[in-house]
Amino acid sequence: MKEHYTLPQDRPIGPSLIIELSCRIMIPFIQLFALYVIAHGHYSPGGGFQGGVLLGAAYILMAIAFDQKTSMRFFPLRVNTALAGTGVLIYTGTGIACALLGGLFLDYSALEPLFPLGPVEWRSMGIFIVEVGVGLAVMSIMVSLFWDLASGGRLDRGL
Amino acid sequence: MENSFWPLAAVLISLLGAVPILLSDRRPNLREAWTVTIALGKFAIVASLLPAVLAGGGYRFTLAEVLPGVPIALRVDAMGMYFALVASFLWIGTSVYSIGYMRALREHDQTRYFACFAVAIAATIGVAFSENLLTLYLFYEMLSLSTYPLVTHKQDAEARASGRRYLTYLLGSSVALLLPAMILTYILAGTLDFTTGGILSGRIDASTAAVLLVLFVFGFAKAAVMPMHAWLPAAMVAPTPVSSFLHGVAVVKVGVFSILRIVFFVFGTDLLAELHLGVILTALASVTVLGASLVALTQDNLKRRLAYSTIGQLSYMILGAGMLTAAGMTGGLLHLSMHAFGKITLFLCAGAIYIAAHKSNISEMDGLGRRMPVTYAAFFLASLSIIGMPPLGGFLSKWSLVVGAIDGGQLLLVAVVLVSSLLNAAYFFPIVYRGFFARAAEENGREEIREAPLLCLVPLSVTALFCLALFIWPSLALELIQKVLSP
Amino acid sequence: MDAMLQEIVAKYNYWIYVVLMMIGFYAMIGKSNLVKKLIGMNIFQTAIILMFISAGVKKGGGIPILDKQAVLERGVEAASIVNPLPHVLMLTAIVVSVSVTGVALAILQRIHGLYGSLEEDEILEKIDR
Amino acid sequence: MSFLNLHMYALAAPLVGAMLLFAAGRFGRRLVMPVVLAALSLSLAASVLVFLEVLTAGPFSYTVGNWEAPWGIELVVDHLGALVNLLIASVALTACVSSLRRSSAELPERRHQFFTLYLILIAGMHGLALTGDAFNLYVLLEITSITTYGLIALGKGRAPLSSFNYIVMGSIGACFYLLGIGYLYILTGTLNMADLHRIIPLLDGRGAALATAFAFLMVGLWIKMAFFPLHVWLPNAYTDMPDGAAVLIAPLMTKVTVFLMIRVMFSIFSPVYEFIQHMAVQHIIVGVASVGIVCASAMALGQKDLRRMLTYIIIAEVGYMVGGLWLANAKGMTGAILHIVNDALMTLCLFLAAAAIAHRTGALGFERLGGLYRRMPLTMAAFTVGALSMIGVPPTCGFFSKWYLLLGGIEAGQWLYVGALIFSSLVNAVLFFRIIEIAYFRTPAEDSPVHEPGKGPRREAPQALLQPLVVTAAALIGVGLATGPLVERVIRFALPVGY
Repeated sequence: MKEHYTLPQDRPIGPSLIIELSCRIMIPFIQLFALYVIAHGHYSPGGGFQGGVLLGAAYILMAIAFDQKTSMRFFPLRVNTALAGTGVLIYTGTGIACALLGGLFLDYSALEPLFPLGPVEWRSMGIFIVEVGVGLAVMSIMVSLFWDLASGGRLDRGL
Repeated sequence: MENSFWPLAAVLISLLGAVPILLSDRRPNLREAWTVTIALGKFAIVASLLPAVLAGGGYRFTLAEVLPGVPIALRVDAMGMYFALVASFLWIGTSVYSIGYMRALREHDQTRYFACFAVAIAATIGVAFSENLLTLYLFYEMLSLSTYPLVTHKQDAEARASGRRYLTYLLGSSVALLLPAMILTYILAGTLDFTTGGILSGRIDASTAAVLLVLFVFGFAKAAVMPMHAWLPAAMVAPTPVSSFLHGVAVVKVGVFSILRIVFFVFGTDLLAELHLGVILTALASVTVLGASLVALTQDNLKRRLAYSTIGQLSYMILGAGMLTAAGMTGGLLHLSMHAFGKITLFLCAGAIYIAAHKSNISEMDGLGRRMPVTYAAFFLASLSIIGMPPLGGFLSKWSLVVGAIDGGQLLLVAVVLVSSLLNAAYFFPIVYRGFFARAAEENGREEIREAPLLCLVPLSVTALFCLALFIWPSLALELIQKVLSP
Repeated sequence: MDAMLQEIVAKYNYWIYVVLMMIGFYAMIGKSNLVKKLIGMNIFQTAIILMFISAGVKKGGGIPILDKQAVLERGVEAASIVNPLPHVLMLTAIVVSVSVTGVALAILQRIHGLYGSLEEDEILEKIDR
Repeated sequence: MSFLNLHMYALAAPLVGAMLLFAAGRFGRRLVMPVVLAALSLSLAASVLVFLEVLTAGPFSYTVGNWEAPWGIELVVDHLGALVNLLIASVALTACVSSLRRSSAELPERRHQFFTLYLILIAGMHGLALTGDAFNLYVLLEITSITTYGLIALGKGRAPLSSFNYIVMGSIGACFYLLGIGYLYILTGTLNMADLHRIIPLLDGRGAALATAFAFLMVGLWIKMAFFPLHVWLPNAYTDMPDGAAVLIAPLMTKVTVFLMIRVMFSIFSPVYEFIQHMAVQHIIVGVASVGIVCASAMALGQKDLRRMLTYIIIAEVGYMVGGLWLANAKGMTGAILHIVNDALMTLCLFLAAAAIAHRTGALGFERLGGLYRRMPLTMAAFTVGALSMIGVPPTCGFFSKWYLLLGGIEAGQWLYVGALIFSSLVNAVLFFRIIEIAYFRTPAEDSPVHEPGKGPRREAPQALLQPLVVTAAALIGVGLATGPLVERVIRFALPVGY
């Protein structure tokens, strides 16, 4: 009943040309689509969460298709951490900025004094800013979750 | 009633006084100067409040309004004044004696000792000046806790066991019995203020009142009514000044004082008389009086014998209150001070004997009286007072008790008082007799025994003389008691 | 009996969630393998998410995206769109459950590193020793 | 700065601080202390102002983003919320001073990560105190729980396993809560508490569904607050976590969850629903609470480790509060709410003392505690004050909440509960005096770091551990003396309408 099998340490499968090539082609499109999802989040389905997960998926795909080191070369850990923090900071920062400018927390129409867009437009714009923050945070967290779990916390070779 | 800061000052002076005592840890002379200064200051403050009380007024001070209708508040009235005067006066003597005692025996941790002592006396005065039951409870607990380090001062296995028993009885009874009793009172009366004539009259039926009264009497385990008495003999492992002051005067008297407060100011004597509840008090007290005296006869350790004697004497006061006659209650209250002066003298003598001869068992004290005549003379005087012989203070209170019992037609109680006085004589006289007349089995080494240091000898002589003086001039005590009973 | 059957058939989706929930609950309580517990937890959460989603469904309801022009002309036809609120809520709930799963997996890794096993009884045995 | 958004600053300050620490990452190790202190001080200042505002102007509600309730997210700042908010802010600031010092000894490498979690946890709790939306409450509850899982897992030894067990139990609790919310949403079509409160009495003929929803909500929260017999996860989790986390989590988490129960009981449902329409339930719950108090106290007697013993006391105290609330009279509820404040402070005091002791002795087994009165007199003095408060000795605050609870118990005629309270006070006395006795009489263990003959007898904990402890001990007495105003001016308004 309780048999454990461990993953072979040296995997017999080498790099596969087909997989690597198709990933090379797919990843930019995934990222582009993710940006689209984020940017359209405030007036169509989509938004920071979905777009962030897609962005993260691009890097996760990279880590699976090549290896974790490669994905970490494109997206260093330090940047990852910083982006995650920055994402949430953008979110709360927007809220606080609204509050400091005399509105309610996250009442984007209060951002009017910053740039004359009109309160309605600012509401739409504010959601966009927040979505960007959310997207950044979600992407970084998803990627770092994958890295961490796939490498057993050592962040070296991955699956 | 005049609002004034002074009642609080009377409590705080020694509570805050503990701080400079702690700070002058490394300079014993300074520390003891503080102790004596605080003692004198405290007595001065308490005495300065006396004229207003005698004039029929008093002072009060509200610290904080903590529960609806129940503030933490202090009030100086006749009864509190009476007790506070006795306690703060005797503290001066005990302070001086403590210094002599601790130095003579080169005790460890003297700073802790003096600091805890200061806190304990603050709590005692707090109990005396409490305006309501909650404040009283607060200081009552503070007293239990601050005396724990004093009881366990020796820090050996015996002290530890005694300390455990001490806290189990005092803290356990106050949490398990006193607190529910207090809450019940609050629910019934809506207030906890001590009011002349009581706060419960008309709000309580006989059976509830009986339960409540029993809860209170046993809840105040400091009064050592049997069977809540076992902590007192155990507490005798403490250094003698602690036993003398705390377990002859402060702690135990706080218990009795609290019960008397309850009887006079929560139930009201009229209510008790109406519901015929005095008999509960007198029954419990009589059993304790006789039982404790009998046990005292069997004790060989001097301090333990004194402890059992204390248990018995405390119940006299409850007995007096339970008679519900003017003379009886006067006797009970009077006994509070008479016994205080007598018992503290006895304990101080026991300490002096221990310093001088390192003896604590009566059987080993043969012939010591000839080496330490002053100590033994004081002992003799004080024991006469406790027994109730004229011309000593104890006679007045016992006389009053007997008169009270006769007034109430309770001849059985007359018998109790008289029989127990005989028993008192039976356990005190052998000590004196052996001291003066018995020949020790081995005389060698006895020559070196001298009287205890002067710092010890003076206080005990003074208190012994006060036993005498109180017989001749009891007017102040009587006047205050008069004010308590008929304001 | 017939009425009960009807009741079951009419609300078949809820019954499925109940079954899913029980499966998840059993795995969380009854299994000794920690990963299985975690999987049970996910099944449990999924069941609840499904329940919420189906609470928002309407017969013939479309996706809740409104055309600005149409709304200005005819107002919102509430009957023609499903309730979007449960979806939004469940989006949040999914994020929560992903986070919990992430933390739990990370902790499982540490447990595996410490004890070399993910069977609860084996781990407890090792701790006692 | 307008007063309008004050409470949001209380919430946002720790959150921004957390993200700063996280983003600054490894180059910001020196940033940790200033950021944490600044964020929490700001949060405390805002909380104090909000509290005063509520006292003078009364409760107010607030919509995030100016979207009107019930569509938008509503925050409600009433007397109870403001009080709990203030409690969280002050406990957090006090605890963080100790945590900062202690964590640099325990987790020198992962300090900024530790404090990221720490600050998010605090922000989440602020959110819980303020939210007026049942679903937001779920999300915030999970935020606090997830960060707690993480903080517990940072501990030594068995901590990851304890944390995992907590995750499983905590998730069951959260799922139950979510399920209850789902029922309510299906029944009413809203998630705003005020709206729910308005609609629920109108739901005729849906009694069974409503009762199921209520039961799920309650059981979910009981699991989270470790209400007996759903408490099994707590002792391990709270014993194994790092000291730096324990001083924050132990005082606050269970208490905040009790507060949430009050929210569910009185802000979503109403006293009429719980106490009049379902009277039998009330008796059962008070009975269970009493049994819980007795059992937890008895189990505490069997422990040989200070922290572990304290965790069982926490479980008993949860029984106090749940029982007090379900007594269904004003006195009992007052006592329970007062006890939220008092118990948080008492637990804080005791855990701070435990952290200070652990800093010197290395462990908290009873055999390690010998001779502490001589070595660490101030620490032990503060510990004694905390212990007295737990036992319920006036004028420490523990006495006064116990007083109200007993009063309520007697008024409601729940004698079992009254007996349980008294029993637990006595057991607490035994528990703490056993420790005090050991610390007073025994000589220090030979191998403990305290035992260094050359270094002189006194070895207090470092100032950073000592000062919060002394402040908390003083606060125990201060809050005790301020009970009157606290009840009259705050808690009286926090009771549901009609009490």
